[in-house]
Amino acid sequence: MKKNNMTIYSNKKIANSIFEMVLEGEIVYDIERPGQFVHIKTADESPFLLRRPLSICDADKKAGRMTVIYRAGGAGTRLFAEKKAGLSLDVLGPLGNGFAINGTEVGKRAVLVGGGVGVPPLYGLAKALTTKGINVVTVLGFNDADTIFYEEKFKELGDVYTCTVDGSAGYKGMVTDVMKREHIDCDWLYACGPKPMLRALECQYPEAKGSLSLEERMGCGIGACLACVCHLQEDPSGREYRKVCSDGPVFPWREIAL
Amino acid sequence: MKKNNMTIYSNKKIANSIFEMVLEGEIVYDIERPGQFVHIKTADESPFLLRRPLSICDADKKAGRMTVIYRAGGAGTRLFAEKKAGLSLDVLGPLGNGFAINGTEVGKRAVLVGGGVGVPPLYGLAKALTTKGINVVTVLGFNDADTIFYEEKFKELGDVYTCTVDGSAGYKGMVTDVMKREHIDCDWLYACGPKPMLRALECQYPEAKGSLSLEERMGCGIGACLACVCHLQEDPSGREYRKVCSDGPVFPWREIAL
Amino acid sequence: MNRLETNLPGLSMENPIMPASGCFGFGEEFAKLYDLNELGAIALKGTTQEARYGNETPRVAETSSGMLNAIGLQNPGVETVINEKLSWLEKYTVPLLANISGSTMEDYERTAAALSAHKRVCALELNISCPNVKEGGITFGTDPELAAELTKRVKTVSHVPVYVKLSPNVTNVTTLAKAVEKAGADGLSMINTVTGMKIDIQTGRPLLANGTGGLSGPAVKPIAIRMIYEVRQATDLPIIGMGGISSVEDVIEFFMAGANAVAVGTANFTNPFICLELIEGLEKWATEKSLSNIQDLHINEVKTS
Amino acid sequence: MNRLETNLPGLSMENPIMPASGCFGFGEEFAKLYDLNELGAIALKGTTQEARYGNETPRVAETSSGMLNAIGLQNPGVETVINEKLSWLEKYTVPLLANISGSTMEDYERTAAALSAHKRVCALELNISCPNVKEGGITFGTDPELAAELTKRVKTVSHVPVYVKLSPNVTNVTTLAKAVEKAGADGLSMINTVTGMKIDIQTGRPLLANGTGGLSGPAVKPIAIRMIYEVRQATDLPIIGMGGISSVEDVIEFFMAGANAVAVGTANFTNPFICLELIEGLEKWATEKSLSNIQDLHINEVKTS
Ligand SMILES: Cc1cc2nc3c(=O)[nH]c(=O)nc-3n(C[C@H](O)[C@H](O)[C@H](O)COP(=O)(O)OP(=O)(O)OC[C@H]3O[C@@H](n4cnc5c(N)ncnc54)[C@H](O)[C@@H]3O)c2cc1C
Ligand SMILES: Cc1cc2nc3c(=O)[nH]c(=O)nc-3n(C[C@H](O)[C@H](O)[C@H](O)COP(=O)(O)OP(=O)(O)OC[C@H]3O[C@@H](n4cnc5c(N)ncnc54)[C@H](O)[C@@H]3O)c2cc1C
Ligand SMILES: Cc1cc2nc3c(=O)[nH]c(=O)nc-3n(C[C@H](O)[C@H](O)[C@H](O)COP(=O)(O)O)c2cc1C
Ligand SMILES: Cc1cc2nc3c(=O)[nH]c(=O)nc-3n(C[C@H](O)[C@H](O)[C@H](O)COP(=O)(O)O)c2cc1C
Ligand code: FES
Ligand code: FES
Repeated sequence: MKKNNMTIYSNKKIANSIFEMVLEGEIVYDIERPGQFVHIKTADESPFLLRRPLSICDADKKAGRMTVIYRAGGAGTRLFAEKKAGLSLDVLGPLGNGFAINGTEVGKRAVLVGGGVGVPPLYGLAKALTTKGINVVTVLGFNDADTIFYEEKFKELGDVYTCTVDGSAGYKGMVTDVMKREHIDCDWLYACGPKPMLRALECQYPEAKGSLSLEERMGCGIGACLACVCHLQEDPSGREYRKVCSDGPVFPWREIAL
Repeated sequence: MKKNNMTIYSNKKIANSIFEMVLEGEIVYDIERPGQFVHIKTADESPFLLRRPLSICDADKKAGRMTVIYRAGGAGTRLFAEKKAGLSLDVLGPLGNGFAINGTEVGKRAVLVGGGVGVPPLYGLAKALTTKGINVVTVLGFNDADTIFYEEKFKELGDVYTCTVDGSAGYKGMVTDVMKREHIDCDWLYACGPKPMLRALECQYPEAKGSLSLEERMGCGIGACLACVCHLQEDPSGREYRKVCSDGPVFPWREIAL
Repeated sequence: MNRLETNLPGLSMENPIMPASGCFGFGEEFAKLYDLNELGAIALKGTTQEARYGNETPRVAETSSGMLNAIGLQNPGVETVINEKLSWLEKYTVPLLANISGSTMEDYERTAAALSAHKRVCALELNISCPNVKEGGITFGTDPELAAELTKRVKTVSHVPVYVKLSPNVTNVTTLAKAVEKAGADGLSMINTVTGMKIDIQTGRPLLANGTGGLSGPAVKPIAIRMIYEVRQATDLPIIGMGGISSVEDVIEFFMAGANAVAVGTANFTNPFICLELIEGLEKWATEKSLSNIQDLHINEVKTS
Repeated sequence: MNRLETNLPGLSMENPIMPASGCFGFGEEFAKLYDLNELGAIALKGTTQEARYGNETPRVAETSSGMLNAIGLQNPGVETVINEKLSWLEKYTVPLLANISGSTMEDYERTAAALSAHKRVCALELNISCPNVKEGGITFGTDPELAAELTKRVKTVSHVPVYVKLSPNVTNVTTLAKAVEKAGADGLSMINTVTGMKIDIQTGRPLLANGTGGLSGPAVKPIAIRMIYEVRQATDLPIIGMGGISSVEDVIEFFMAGANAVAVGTANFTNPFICLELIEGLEKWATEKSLSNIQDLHINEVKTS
């Protein structure tokens, strides 16, 4: 883990409020797995003290570049959206453990389910899985047609089912609806998105192998402040717990109380 | 008085920590006199709430441009120094009353005395006076050779005496020392600089006509908050007072308790 | 339909947004910038019985997302306020909230009686919390019994409703709020500034001539929201909320915390047009949300956390 | 010559800079980033008798130049702290300040006795001010008599010097400081967080699961400076100052206000290397100023304003 001034190689809008930013710098060489994240400072002299956690979407170690995709929703990410190529950002990372894919077997199928800005880390995962020879099917859920991104990119790696809440593109409804309707069952299931989506998936596929990636508001991002803890299903008392930033953000299914 | 997004036409370093910035915008057309000032917001999303007051150094109504000269000393002015041409700044102005020169008579001599970043408003004043046919002599005081600016520009308008505190350029010493040594006496005296300088001048030239420009920490800059008040020499009780931002920043000699 | 119309004791307002006391003088300077009648109300500069010069300068200092001020209640005294400031304000119809301060209870009573008798004054705001006055002032704001007695006495002489402006520099703001409610206050204003200090590291001395000053601006907003929320659980008195407001989102947050109107202070210095912009923005937001009146934001109010 | 060397009761420090309690865990995470022995000391995460999970999430919220936290004193309990955290810390020589909390006086006593007996613990920091614990905690910090009694009882059982960490959420911090001084405190830590709240305007409910939280960061610095300055006029007890420190200038300001050492909390989240950078920057500044020791900053201290 490093703290690095990374140079913005590109930063462009790819959907409504959604931006793709490519960053160059040493942190790229430390990335171990898809699903890890970086913690980015918003600006130099800024009233926003906390860094913003963003998943690493893709990494190209040869070029020394990595991609993050973010929704410019709040004050800090809106500052990111204004930054031009050539400027630099103060980045802490890579953080967290990422998706473990060593259990998966060649020839088997992995289903990747992403909701909104939960989609980005699945792209790196999809690449890692296909490289290993695993069949990848992706289910992408968005609010509406305007916020869809990376659909084509995932299509290069396998079948893609896209749905929107308002039906303005793809299937209408939730990812779990589509998966039921299309009888998508999964040996391995990987997911990232809002908690209700993860909860519905865990309920619908109670036997799934694989893992999910969680979001939580963070302070330090490195495991020291206990801002980001979550309960274990096995221990509702809270005596045992996990930290999303350092134990996660990726956890096995049925470990975390969602 | 307007609140305007002014475009930065140029912004360059002209001495150690000293920058000259040329701004374009409607505010220029409202400028009435040299010695008025503008109140500039440091940045959009910034922990610095207060605007920075800077004197108008020069105004070119034909081109729609005005010049300010500032020392990038604190957090806010350092942000100004980083701004590139083409960007815009949120400017409130013109504010304050400026130098009145209607009393001066053609053929008479006016001595302008500036200390450090008190020099800028005197440049516009020198131009106005020479345009009117008044003889201008300028006495400029700086800390050292590295912080001297606009010496040449003033020379185009009349005689210039430059001094530095450490003697690294021009006369060594204070402006009042030089003036004594060179027997500069003045029908009209105009000054802007640190309070001790103004006090010394007032003491040395107890009969001078003309005016001085004051600095004070400001809140609103428009006369509403009473942050910037000063006492009158005639009324030490404070029942009467003046506001530097709206009654000043320029006052007649011997009006304000320095 | 006027979605922003807000009626509080003494204050029939077109909208719930007013400049905060001390940040707007008596309106003369801002009248050159816009029509004062656009405002919901105006909280006037704190007024005392006698004229006061206040503290020496520097009187303001900048801090992270905030500022310190130690003006020290400079004002021309109640007589001049009535003869010059209020008569000048007669050409406007915007409701006026007269902010009063004093060193003794008698001071407050006399100033309150005089100001509240003026036809343009719709309500009084008792500043019992100004931290920049050495005698009197601060004690009233931190001692529930003194605050209650002062409120009672001012209520007796006042011709208009009385809002008490609470200090955040207390262990328990709810105790104060309940004490002045019981004493007959018609409403609360909160919060005043938080006592703070900045030291000039070049000199090793406090930057403000007065030593300490009052902290205001976005830095204190979480404190204001917490205190308003706490007090809202304990009383139904109308609350004029303030402390760091600079955006429409802030205004909404104050309403959700329990405020019935808001005052904007420091933000007027950053942007002299802020009050107008907030009124416009709030109107737009209420329209988008199909809120028939801004006070409906209180319907969902959570009465216990 | 070590210009930064600082000796306070129990704490023989190479420099006066330490991470603040709760912002650095027990050092394990930061040990991956730098050598903990570079620090002046470490204030450990608040520890209670029994393990605690703390509050539900969200536990942090961002505010202008500040943040709110409501961790709720999550910690593994004193036994585990001793067996796992402190034994892990045995490989370091940096002085440790063990921060303790509790719901009852007995809790504090037992935790204090156990922790202070550990050879790595050089001093205790009594957190009587954590605003995020429902029972006990907050009362101790706002009532001078309770604070004094607690201090006395902990002093009786403790094997090491005791620093009392004061709450800013009080009307008069000096009264508290004097009360614990009289009760035998060896030093003071100040300030803890200021109680605040943020409301999520999408839901109309507090953003933190706990409702309120503690405000920290540069936003509160003027409050910290003011309180340290006030307390410094009233006592000669050593003060560990904290609240919004994020630059060398801030450290100097705290010293000038009256602090003898400083703790850095929130800034570790913005920049995990901040403590090291401050130590380096302070050393450089002291050298430039030819200050033979950083404590000399107190020589010019103004004892009354
Ligand atoms: C491990 C992890 C990976 C993430 N990956 C991505 C990603 O790849 N793309 C993406 O668009 N978003 C991602 N998020 C969510 C992203 O961190 C937030 O949307 C972002 O921090 C919001 O910042 P803001 O300035 O827009 O909002 P503000 O409202 O200004 O944020 C205020 C504070 O709240 C925090 N916050 C607000 N919303 C969230 C949230 N949903 N999760 C965590 N913290 C939040 C911010 O970090 C900040 O501290 C991820 C979150 C986590 C925890
Ligand atoms: C009427 C007037 C005209 C001025 N004209 C010029 C000019 O032409 N060129 C120039 O370089 N400077 C000028 N100054 C001084 C200039 O305003 C300050 O140097 C500047 O505000 C400092 O800001 P900062 O961000 O560097 O410092 P910071 O320390 O970050 O400032 C913090 C706060 O203190 C205020 N402040 C600090 N120093 C001063 C000061 N000396 N006077 C007033 N406020 C101060 C700032 O405005 C801000 O509110 C003028 C001041 C006044 C009142
Ligand atoms: C420069 C200044 C002067 C003030 N004068 C007064 C005053 O005279 N009477 C009063 O009750 N409050 C006074 N206040 C407090 C404000 O009315 C308000 O309560 C406080 O600033 C918080 O709001 P804000 O953060 O929006 O500024 C003053 C505040 C400032 C900044
Ligand atoms: C996330 C977090 C957790 C904290 N936990 C504790 C704690 O356990 N015990 C304690 O005494 N103070 C705790 N504090 C308070 C800090 O030690 C410090 O007093 C306060 O944050 C002010 O300093 P800062 O502005 O540098 O953060 C905590 C602060 C934060 C931000
Ligand atoms: S964010 Fe600090 S422990 Fe996870
Ligand atoms: S700065 Fe507000 S009155 Fe002058």
